[in-house]
Amino acid sequence: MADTLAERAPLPRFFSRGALALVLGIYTFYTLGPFLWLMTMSVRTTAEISTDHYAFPKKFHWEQFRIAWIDSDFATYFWNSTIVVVSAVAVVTLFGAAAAHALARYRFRGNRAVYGILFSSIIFPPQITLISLYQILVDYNLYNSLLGLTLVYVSLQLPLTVYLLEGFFARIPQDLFDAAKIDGYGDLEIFRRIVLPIGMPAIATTLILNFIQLWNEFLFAVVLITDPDKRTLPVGIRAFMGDHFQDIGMIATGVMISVIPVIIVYVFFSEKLIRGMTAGAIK
Amino acid sequence: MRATAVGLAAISLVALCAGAAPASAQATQITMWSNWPDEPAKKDWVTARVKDFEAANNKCSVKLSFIPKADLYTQAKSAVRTGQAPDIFYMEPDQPEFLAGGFLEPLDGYVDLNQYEDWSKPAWTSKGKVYGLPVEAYTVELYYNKDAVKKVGIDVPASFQLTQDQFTDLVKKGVAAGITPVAQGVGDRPFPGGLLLFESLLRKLGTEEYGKLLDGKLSFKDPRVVEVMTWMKTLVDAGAYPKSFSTLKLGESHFYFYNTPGALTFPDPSWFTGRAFAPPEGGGMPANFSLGIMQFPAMDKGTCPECKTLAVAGSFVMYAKSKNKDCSGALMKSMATVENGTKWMEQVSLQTGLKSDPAKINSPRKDYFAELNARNKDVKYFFGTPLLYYRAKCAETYTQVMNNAFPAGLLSVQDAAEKMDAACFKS
Amino acid sequence: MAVVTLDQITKQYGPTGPVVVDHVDIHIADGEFMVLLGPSGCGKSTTLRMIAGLEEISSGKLSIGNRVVNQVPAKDRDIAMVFQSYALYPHMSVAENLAFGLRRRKFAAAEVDRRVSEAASILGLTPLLERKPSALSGGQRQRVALGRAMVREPMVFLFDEPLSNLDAALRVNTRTEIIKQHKRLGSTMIYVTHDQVEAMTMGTRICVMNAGKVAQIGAPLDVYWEPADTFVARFLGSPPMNLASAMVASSATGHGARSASLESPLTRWSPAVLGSLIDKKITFGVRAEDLFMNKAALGSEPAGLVRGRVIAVEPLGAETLLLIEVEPGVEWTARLPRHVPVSTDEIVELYYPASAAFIFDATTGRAVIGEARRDPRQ
Amino acid sequence: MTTTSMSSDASGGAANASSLADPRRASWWVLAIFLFPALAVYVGLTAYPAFRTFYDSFFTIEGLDATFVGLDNYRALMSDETFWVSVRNTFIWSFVAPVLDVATGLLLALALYAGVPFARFLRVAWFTPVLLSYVVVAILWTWIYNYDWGVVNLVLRALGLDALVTSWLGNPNTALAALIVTHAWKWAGFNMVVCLAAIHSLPSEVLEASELDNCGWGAKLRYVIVPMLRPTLLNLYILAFIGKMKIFDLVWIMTQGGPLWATETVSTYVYKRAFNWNTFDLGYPSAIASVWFVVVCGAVIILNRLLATRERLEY
Repeated sequence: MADTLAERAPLPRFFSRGALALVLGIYTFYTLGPFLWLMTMSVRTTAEISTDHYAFPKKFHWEQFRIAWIDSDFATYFWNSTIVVVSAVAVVTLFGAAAAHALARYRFRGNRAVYGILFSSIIFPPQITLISLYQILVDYNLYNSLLGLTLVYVSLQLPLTVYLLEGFFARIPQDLFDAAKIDGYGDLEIFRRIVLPIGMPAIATTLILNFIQLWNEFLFAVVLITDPDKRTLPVGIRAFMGDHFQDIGMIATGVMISVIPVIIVYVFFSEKLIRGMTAGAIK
Repeated sequence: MRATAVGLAAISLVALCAGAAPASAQATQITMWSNWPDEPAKKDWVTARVKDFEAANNKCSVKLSFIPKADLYTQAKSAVRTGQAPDIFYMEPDQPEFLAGGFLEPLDGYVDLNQYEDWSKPAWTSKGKVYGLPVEAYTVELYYNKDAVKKVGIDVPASFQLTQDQFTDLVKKGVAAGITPVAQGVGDRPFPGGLLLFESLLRKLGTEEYGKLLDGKLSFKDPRVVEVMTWMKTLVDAGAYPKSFSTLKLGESHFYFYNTPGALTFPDPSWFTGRAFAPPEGGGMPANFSLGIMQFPAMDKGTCPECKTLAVAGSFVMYAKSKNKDCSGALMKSMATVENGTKWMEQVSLQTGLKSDPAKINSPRKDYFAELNARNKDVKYFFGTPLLYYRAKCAETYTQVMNNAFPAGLLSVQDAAEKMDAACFKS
Repeated sequence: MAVVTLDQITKQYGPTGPVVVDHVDIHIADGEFMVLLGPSGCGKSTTLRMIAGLEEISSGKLSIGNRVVNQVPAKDRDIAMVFQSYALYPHMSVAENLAFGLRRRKFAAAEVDRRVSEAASILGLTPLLERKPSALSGGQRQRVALGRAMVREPMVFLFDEPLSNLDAALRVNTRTEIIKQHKRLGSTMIYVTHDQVEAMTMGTRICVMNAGKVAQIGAPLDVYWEPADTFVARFLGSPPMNLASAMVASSATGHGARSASLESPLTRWSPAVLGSLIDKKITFGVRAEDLFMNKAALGSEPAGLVRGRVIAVEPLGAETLLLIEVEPGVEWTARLPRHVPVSTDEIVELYYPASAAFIFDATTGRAVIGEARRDPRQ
Repeated sequence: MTTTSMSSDASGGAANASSLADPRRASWWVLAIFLFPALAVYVGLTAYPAFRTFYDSFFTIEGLDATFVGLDNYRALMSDETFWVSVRNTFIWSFVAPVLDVATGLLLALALYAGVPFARFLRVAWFTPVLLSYVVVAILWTWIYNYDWGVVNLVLRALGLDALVTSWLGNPNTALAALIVTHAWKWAGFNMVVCLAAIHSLPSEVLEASELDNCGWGAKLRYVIVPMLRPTLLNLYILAFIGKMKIFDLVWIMTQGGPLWATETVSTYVYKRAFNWNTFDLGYPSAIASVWFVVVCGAVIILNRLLATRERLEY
């Protein structure tokens, strides 16, 4: 192990090896510690936690997960989150990729203006468009509906998606498009058969980033959804946290339930995420 | 040109999607939002009222949702502007903007106002009309741990009211014994940090002058006010509050008081019971806890030692643009009865703005009720809390300064008074 | 198989923008291998892209196989193109890359397979069919690109600098491969390059382009021996043709060119042609391989002379390059036999056969036409 | 003879002309197919609400009544002390926090690239905080900063540093720093992944060459790695910068801008004025948002001037 360190390291001698291991160990504890702590709390009752916040669970109260899942409608929240986030991510990726392709590939008057406009909306503080958005959704009868929330999510993530994908698509050599054109493919087919497959690393990256961000989105979800049956997970957790009660154990359980899917997505796709970024999605 | 076309097309697309969404709201269904999703006693009371109403009235059905207060306010604020707010929703009098904005329907024509306690009407009265159904009411009380107070060597007199010096003594003895004298936290609430100071100001100034203070007609640099604040500052500096004061949440401060690490006193509105009487395994008060209620300390040369704050909290209001005012009114009317007031007292162990019949109250918390009633005998009520009077910048300053920075020991008396005057003092 | 005709083809970006291809006329015969040669930015690639249908034609008429194709989309022009970057689809295997263009054209699966395997075996790609382009070497990618064009069996092949990303050895091999395929297929091929060696070795004819215009079209050696102007003269040949300005003078022995450092009889031009040039300034040129140290080497031929200061002697083994400064700022290069007994800063005189001299109009740079230049080595 | 339109306008030219023209051009309907969905979403759900916000900023809105007040809101803003405090805090966030985020991310990426053992595990471990929502992060870190049993104070007490024990979120001197640390905790992993990706795409010869030059890691970082990663680092910095200029969730859940406005940011102030101010006035918060939009745009444009390179991708 020490050998690999010395051999592969183009950048050794940061510190002595021991010091490096210590620093990295501490940092790992720093990032992972709170999370592990949360995990222990999720299987302990609030009373147990209160006596000692840091003890290892003596008895694993797995039933807390069952209680949270069933009694507190986590199943519903979870399902709602899944529907909204998955469809929003799918739509924003498709719309964003199409726009990014057009902006990266075609010359037309106003190209940079359109790009600038789309990108600049990344800057706008969301708190203040909230009311207007609300009114618009009400006007179109999309208020308090998962469809409305999905559309809003699409609009939220669109700028970042276009930004990342445009940067990647612009690096695909023009010759590929010329070749496909000579091979007889039309603009839409080129998009589907050339741009999307080649852009996969970058698209995977945006998929993952969008998923993580939307899965955790709170502000719009709380304002645009009032029906308890339509709550998404973050709002569900907030409701769960309650107004007066600080049931730490159950909160930790609920939090774990909401975090697990994201962790799974990451563990499965982290290679893709890195590869996408290496291929130039973000540079 | 093209941009316009795109815009129009965008809107039509969105409209197209909208067409697919199912139209909601049946003719006879009304919607109602309530707070208290996690306070079973109150939730049960509301649910039972709605069930009773539906059983007695087959023309109206009610879609009832329980939503945490902060979220409910955020949603209601957006919803009222667009005509989409629920027909009936939860509101407290410290959100005067709904009334001022004209979003609330006067209830005079719908409910029997004789079923209200006389003191609860003004909280919702504006220009001669009553706008709210005051379900929940409370007094501000000073809860204490009888055993712990005795242990540090303080004898609570028969009047259950300490003098200013005695209270100072209690603080000092508590600190010396390593027990926090006053359990209080402002981590998630804009008001608890001001309770002790403002209750003291009330007893010092009396209802009239105190009212002026809250109306911004009396300066915080008034010598009487400065005197109380200076006393308060000595308590703060002596270590009256927990070190974690600024971040301690309301729920946590409960736990702090009657569980770990424990404290001598706990100033809290009487809806204290909502959490304290929950089962101990859910964070409630241990069964053997020696809970007592005393009066806030009497101020030296205080005008009104017997004064006390009484306020209306959780209420229900009707949306001015409700499309089903008949059903909504009928529901409100069915809720506003003496019988329901009594049930509230019985189930929630808390005051109500509705009239109630004390004789019929059959509460499992009889002892507690007896003590609460005893402390509210022969008192002179002042109606309303600071946040009921303060708005906008002034409310924000109260939250930051009087609720937090001053009791946390971050500001001198002079600075605190100046900041309050700058934001609240008129002329 | 097709004839390709460019009739006054012009490319201009925007109504007032730069003209990158300026009224180009090229007629490419059926089965011909036409090389478009020129420095970068001369418009050769743009011309090719217009033929391919990848670039709008601003004006002029383009026909392929006697059909005017200005309005015909690229896919319907029956052409195939090999790109400088190969343009292989990175997400597809070699086989899929080869088949991609055919699939679109709705060929039967069996036919697609047949063509793909045939092309693969011709080009030695059979063992690589399942690989992705990223797993191939540069030369292999080149062959896939070529194969992709071949399976289409188009009327016209277009090549856009296909060898410039290969190393020298591979370039020679692939060059041969392309020539071989041209012979085998007999298709019309249009090949863009800036490399004169490729142009000389591959082309049936060469079209030298300069600044958006055709400078000269002709068989490779014709262009070499009879450059139409100073640009072609310098662009073809390595080292480029030596040029210097001189005056035409008449003397007792006939007409000659003369300047401070050179003196040459002009034997290839009729007196009538030269008469009008007397006492006028011309550009005088001699190729490097025509310069000699020793006058005796020229035998009985009338010889010209040039004088200059030695700047550098570069022995290359088989030969030696001698750089001299004939006038301030004007350098000539001589390609000499191995041993050159001179040293730097020495003043030397070099000789050349008078028949090897070129003269060009001093202002337009156009060659003054004379009797055909006889290849001295024949 | 002009056979085809010379127009550079995308919509010019007949439909069939488009397919034979420059492949970098497309007919209007192709562009429309690609751009319309995104633009529709943008116009309907971003531009229109944003425009409405700007429009609202010239009004005072009480309930349903809007009164035109011209530039009054903007004038009031200039003398609004809380606003300026929030601007100061936000600028501290925006300029300090991204440096912290990006520097940490870079160092972590270097450690992984240098081939520390368990790199795969560490990469996932260090990225975990990115996956947590602000609600969760806020809950966790409020517990961590807890005065009585929070781990920070427990450690300090264990080390005998009782003098340093404080209510981290309750003390105006430490609250902002505490939030920035929390935020860096959440985002360092993200920056690490991006930096790692960028380092992997650097030509390894350069790193090896610098190894031969025998320069220390500090020098190498300074003269080789950072300059070569400059575009990536700048891009990350700008993304982080924009994020911080809008910072809201974490602050709102953890401190609501307190104590004494020590952690108030422009976004929390906007939200507070819009939803927590006991008024229905949207005009004033809209004015803040509009001003801030301009400020952020300006800052981003200035920062963006710093990166212009965009090399092509090689296969």
